[in-house]
Amino acid sequence: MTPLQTLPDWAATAPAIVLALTGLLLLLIDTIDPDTSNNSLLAGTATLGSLAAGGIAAWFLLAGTGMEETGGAISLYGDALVVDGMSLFFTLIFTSVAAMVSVASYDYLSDQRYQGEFYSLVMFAATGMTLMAMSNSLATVFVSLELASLPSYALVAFLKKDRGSIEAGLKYFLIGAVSSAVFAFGISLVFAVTGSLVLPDVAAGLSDADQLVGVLGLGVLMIAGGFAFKTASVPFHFWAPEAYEGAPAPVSAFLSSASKAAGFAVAFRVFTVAFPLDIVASLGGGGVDWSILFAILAVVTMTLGNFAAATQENVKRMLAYSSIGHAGYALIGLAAITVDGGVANGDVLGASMAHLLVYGFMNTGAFLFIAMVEKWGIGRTFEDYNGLATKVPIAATAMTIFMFSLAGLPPFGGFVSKYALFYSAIESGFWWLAAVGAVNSALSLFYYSRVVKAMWIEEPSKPLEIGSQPVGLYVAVIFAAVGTVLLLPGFQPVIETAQTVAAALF
Amino acid sequence: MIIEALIAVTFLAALVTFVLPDRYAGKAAFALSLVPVLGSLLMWQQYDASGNALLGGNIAFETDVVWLQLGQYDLHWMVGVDGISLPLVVLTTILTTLAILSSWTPISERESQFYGLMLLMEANLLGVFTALDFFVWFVFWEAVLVPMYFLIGVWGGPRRKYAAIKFFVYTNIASLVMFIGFISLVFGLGDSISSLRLPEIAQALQAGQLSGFAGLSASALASVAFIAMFLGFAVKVPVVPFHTWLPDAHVEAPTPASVMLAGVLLKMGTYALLRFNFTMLPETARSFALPIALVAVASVIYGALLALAQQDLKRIVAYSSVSSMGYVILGLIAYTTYGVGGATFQMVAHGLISGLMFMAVGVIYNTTHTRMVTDMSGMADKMPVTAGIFVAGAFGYMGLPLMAGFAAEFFIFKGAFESTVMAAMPLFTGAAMFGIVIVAGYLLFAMQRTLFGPFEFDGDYEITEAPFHDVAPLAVLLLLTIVLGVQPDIFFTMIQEAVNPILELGGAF
Amino acid sequence: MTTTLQATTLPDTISGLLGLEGVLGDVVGGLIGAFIIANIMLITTAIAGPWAKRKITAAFGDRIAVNRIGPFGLLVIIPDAVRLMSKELIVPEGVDRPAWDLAPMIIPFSALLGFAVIPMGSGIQLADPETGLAFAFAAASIASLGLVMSGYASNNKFSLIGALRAVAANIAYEIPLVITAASVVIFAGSLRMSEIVAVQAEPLLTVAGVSIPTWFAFVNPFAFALFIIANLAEIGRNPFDIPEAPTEIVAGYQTEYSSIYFVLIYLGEFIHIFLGGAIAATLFLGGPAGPVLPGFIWFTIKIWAFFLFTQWARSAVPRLRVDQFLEIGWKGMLVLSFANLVLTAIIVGVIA
Amino acid sequence: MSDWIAIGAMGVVAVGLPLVMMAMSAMLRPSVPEQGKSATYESGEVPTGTARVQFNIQYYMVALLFVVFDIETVLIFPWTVIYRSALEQGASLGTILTPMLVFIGVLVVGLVWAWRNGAVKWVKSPQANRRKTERQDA
Amino acid sequence: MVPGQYYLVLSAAVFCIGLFGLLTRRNALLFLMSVELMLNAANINLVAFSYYWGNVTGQTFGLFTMALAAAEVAVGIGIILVLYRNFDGVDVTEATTMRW
Repeated sequence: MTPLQTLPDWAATAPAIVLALTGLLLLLIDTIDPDTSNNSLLAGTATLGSLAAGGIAAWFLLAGTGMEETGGAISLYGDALVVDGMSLFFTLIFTSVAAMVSVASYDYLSDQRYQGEFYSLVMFAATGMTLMAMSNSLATVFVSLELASLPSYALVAFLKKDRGSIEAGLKYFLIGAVSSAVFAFGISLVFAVTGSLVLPDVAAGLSDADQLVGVLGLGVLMIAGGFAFKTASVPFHFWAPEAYEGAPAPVSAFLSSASKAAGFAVAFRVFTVAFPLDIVASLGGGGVDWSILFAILAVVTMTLGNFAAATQENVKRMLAYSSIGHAGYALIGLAAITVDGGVANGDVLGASMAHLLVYGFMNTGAFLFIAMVEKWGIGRTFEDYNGLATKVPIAATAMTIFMFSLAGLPPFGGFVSKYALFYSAIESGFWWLAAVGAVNSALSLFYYSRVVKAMWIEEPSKPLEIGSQPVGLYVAVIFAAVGTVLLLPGFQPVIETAQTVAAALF
Repeated sequence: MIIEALIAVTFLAALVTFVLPDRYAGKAAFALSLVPVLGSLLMWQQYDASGNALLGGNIAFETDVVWLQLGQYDLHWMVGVDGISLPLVVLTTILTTLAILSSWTPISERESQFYGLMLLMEANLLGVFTALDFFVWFVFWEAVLVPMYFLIGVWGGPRRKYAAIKFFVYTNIASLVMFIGFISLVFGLGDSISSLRLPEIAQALQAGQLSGFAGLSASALASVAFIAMFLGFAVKVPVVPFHTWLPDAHVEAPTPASVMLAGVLLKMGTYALLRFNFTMLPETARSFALPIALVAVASVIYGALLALAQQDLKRIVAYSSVSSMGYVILGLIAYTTYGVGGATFQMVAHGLISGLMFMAVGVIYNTTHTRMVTDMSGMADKMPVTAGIFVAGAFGYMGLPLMAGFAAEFFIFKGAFESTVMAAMPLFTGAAMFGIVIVAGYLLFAMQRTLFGPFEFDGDYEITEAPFHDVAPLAVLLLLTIVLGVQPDIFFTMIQEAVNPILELGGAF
Repeated sequence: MTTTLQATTLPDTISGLLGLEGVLGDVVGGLIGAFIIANIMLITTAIAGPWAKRKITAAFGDRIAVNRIGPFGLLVIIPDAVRLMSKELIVPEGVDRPAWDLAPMIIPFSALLGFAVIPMGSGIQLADPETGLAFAFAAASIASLGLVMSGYASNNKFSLIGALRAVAANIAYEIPLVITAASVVIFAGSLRMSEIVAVQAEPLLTVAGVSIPTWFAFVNPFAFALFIIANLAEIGRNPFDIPEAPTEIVAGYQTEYSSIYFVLIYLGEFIHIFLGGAIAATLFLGGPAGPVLPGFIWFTIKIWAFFLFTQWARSAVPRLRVDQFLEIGWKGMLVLSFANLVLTAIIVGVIA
Repeated sequence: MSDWIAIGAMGVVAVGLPLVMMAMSAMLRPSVPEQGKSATYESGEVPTGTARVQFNIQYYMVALLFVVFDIETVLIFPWTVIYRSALEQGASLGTILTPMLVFIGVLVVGLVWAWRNGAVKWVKSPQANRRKTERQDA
Repeated sequence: MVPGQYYLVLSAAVFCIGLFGLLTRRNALLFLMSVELMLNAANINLVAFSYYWGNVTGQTFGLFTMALAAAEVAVGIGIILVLYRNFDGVDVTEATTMRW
């Protein structure tokens, strides 16, 4: 690991820096000539920037930056940020999603104004997510969470002539604002009890929190609420269908994949580092056993998401609900942590992370396909998708791959990641969680296959007019599809990395 | 590495075909599918294994690398063939090629997609028959469903949506049940295994490593797992009473898909029964001999009776498949060399013959656009070659000596009579033999009504002899049937070699 | 480090005189001190508003203004006060009542509150919190709220436009103002008003035996200029008096006010001018420091100098157009103030 | 603590004085209600419609810009306060100055972007433009 | 007992007022104000306990919270503006083109 050790410590945040600089660069490009927008230049810059950031993250990950073999996590700025395997792993998710979204937006935005702003907002949101994954203090958690959220609000409401987009943006913003207020209040309560915001110090301060265990519990609950919002889990999930349905589809893709993953990244770190289960559960007054909370949330979230998805007629909305369901699966990672879990804790957390990576590909791809459909102006319901495969077989194949992978059918990445997740849950002794998850997966096949059925089997109810063949969207969708497929044979390095880096948290 | 190469080449061929323009797709797919045929023949030629792959035998073309290390059980990429799987691999490649050839006429829309899916299915089928790790096997097992779902759903008949969904839902639920059964077995084995490789699991089970799980004793667990897996596979086979998806799927499916469905997909079920239930849990299998034999005989008789009642040629052939699969089950439960070996041989034989029958029905349908027995008669006048092959195939089905069907059924009956799993076996065998009579009944009935007699046809289509590329696959299949009938040892020797270790388990002799 | 230099605050002195201690002493001392300071400002304003303004404007126009009552007409203040207070209060139709009534209170409130932290010399400083400077700016900014309330509540289109302009002006120049002040804080290293003043007491250089103190106006004249300009805009005087702009929009936000309400708004604006002068004096002119005379006198001289400056500007400089006004704020002042801040930081860093 | 008590006292006085003046005025002033008086003054014209009209979007833009920039000053102030003493205590110029330069640099990029995109450009209404051209034509 | 409890009660009260406001008001701007109240409740806690624990962590974070609250308002106002243009009002319950 020679080259890395010669770099200064702050260089470990290079992915975030690159993303932020890309965002600024986009603003500058837009500044030079605000009246015209060179779409390919903007999209290209954004894509290259996120790819560069992703490349750096991958390089660091391979080189073992911040992992045990090179001397452990790199802590920066008074422990406010920490670069370790987990943060790099999540950075990889964010950047790959951001790259796909950037490429896809090239076509989606071709007749929109304010393109430079769009891309730079995406980049800034990605920066915020990257920082979220690195946050080691409740302060940076909150700040980076807002940095990720604020551009997202604007992105959702980006189509300012479209009532759906505005409504989505409004609802997303309102609930986001409330939840961030709740989150901040939770942080303040935790600070009141422990006197620190840095996660390990919070854990250290918990020991004498017996007196105020009620306040602490409330604080933890509120912090969990903040994460529930970011990850679109029950009880702060109800913005998700609106926001995802109304938002421009690339933004939906971005939010439902990257933003969700970011929420999980920070939730994983906060709950495992700041509120270690063995300490908080043994506090007086019954303690604060958050794993039970998350177990309940996980079950409710996945069940609710799946059942609601099954009743939808609008494909985008169905995907929105399904994304709630997937939040439930990923929550297993926190729910299945036990006091004396040892290795199993890291395994299940890692499996959850790996699932999020796979999810990043398949879900982004699915939403980008919808972006393509929106671009064609075909319609939004299942009926409108009828017979699409006759016109655009390749895109339809990609969508089929996404749908089956999301449902967890075998030949795709989603299957193996769900398997890893449920298996790890069983290994931790939470077989009932795995069982609920498996049943939900089976149920989800129903509504996912409706899309497939509509595209391939149904006759078009009206003549389909496919205008253009958007190159950027095609590239992004096919990239996502290939990624989804290749993650089946290539799952070993992913899960291995994820579980290694997750184990470092305990 | 030849197996990986085979699967990869087939996948690639599927991809290439998928993006080709419709005009070239059929011919390209046919040409491309010859590569796996040659590959599988090469494997057959270089085959050097002995014994059963699961029971410590020497595995041919074996690859075993760690794929996924996850918790206690590693997942391996383990493939290889033994005497049971190689014939099925060869069957798959040959039948796919012929099915592709036979689709040139009936498939006229979205051709590149159709042929792409056919090749994709072939690749997955090869995976199913060669995988020796449960996980890999399961991946391929499920993956087969997807192309089949589309083949039925897109290119099928009027009720294709219903049929496709029914097929998909039935088989998927079955897979889930089977999966649960198998996984509970794995958990029952606890620490005695470190991976999901089938040989390892089978050998651990033979070594009596099974312990209780989830409040069940070891034997109870074995029974539960056996039942779950049996139910799961039984849907795929299918046996009565889980057969209801089959006629729907067959009737609605386009001819080539029917060929693949009857010829290969059904064999997945029996193959899995042999590999999992009867190899891994022989004791349990024996203890369930009575119900299994009952089910087998019920399938034989009931399937045949249903076939007798049909007016639709395709439905007749479809129900006859249920009947034929009953023989396979009977042979498996017999637990004798000839029984199990004959069952395996029947898988191949039935694959060829049912493929032949479906193709023949398809050729007739291509010309007449109807499959109803009542709609036509005297077709032999107009289509002598097709009719001839049809008749020959039907006789093969009925068990005419010197044809593969005869050999297979002969082996099964011989094995079943010899069986010692229970006293009443000869009785069941006798009952099953009665099925042959019914088969002869409905096939002769159907042929007599459609092929012979004065020519009559209600449609406004001109009836002429089918084109060469339609008849050629029929001829090839007929030829293969005869070859296997005359010289069953081509496969039967290696099958026996692979089967015998199973029979030695638990002191069958 | 400078606690020794810090004079005791006015309430402490008063409570000391009264012999009160603890919270009671703080409260009583604070109230009395506040009353004294408020009255000082009222008197100052009373002189400035009805009298000085007229005289100065007249002088610029070569006219004679009030000269009938008292010396130089100085006693005109009293009849003016009575006249204004006893006028009928006309409430126009459709006003938004609570807001309309509250606005005249908020404007003087904001300005008076700002004086709570200003060191006026001779121990006249009501409070000296650590965050004094920030507080002064914060208190001064409350006035915008009053302006927008008055403008919006009046149900008059001119008022509304005036209020919007007032807010736009305030916010456009608030940032340059604060950023420029920040560059002073870099020198002073504290937000405490007394410390800022104390730092300026140190000698900068000695010319012919006269020691020139480190008033930041000398140290950083660029910042001083920026600050004064921004300050002019903040308090809405020429050339930045677009919120009132009598020739365009009658009298802006105060169009509909009469009687005592008008007095209060007018009063508030004048106190605001003096507050601006006081902040400028504290930050850049050494606060109450000066040779020979006592601090309070120097302080009074400085804020009056600023007042005179505004009156000069009123007569001498034409009013900007609203678009020019905002462009100067956002494109000129803001950039310059950031440049000033960065340069100051670099220079201080390099020197230190 | 006493500082804030004093400031509170100032607040009380600053509210009290206007109230006292209002009370005095209320005792002195007459009230002669008359319809003409209560009309709002619009340079002698009869007022039409409400005054709560939609106004130039530019005011919002400027306000939004302000919210962002003003808050940045909150973050700049702590830095200015400690800047000098930190330098005196031996912190290197790079660690104490660079972050703020980056911060201000980001702000400036934002400002320049807003500038170029017309956030601070006073948009003339179409009516005003028309009048201007008419005047030129005449 | 912990003197900080008074602050906790105060901040909880402010928080609840904010919560009440946002549950009962349908005007988007009032909603924003309510959220501001909730954030300020957090600030009360942070500053009070920063004093109690004798470190400046809480105060510093309070500054950040304020900055973020302002940024949130900036974005929120922008969204409310376009809401007004598209739905002719700032009633948050008006916008219902999508069903819940």
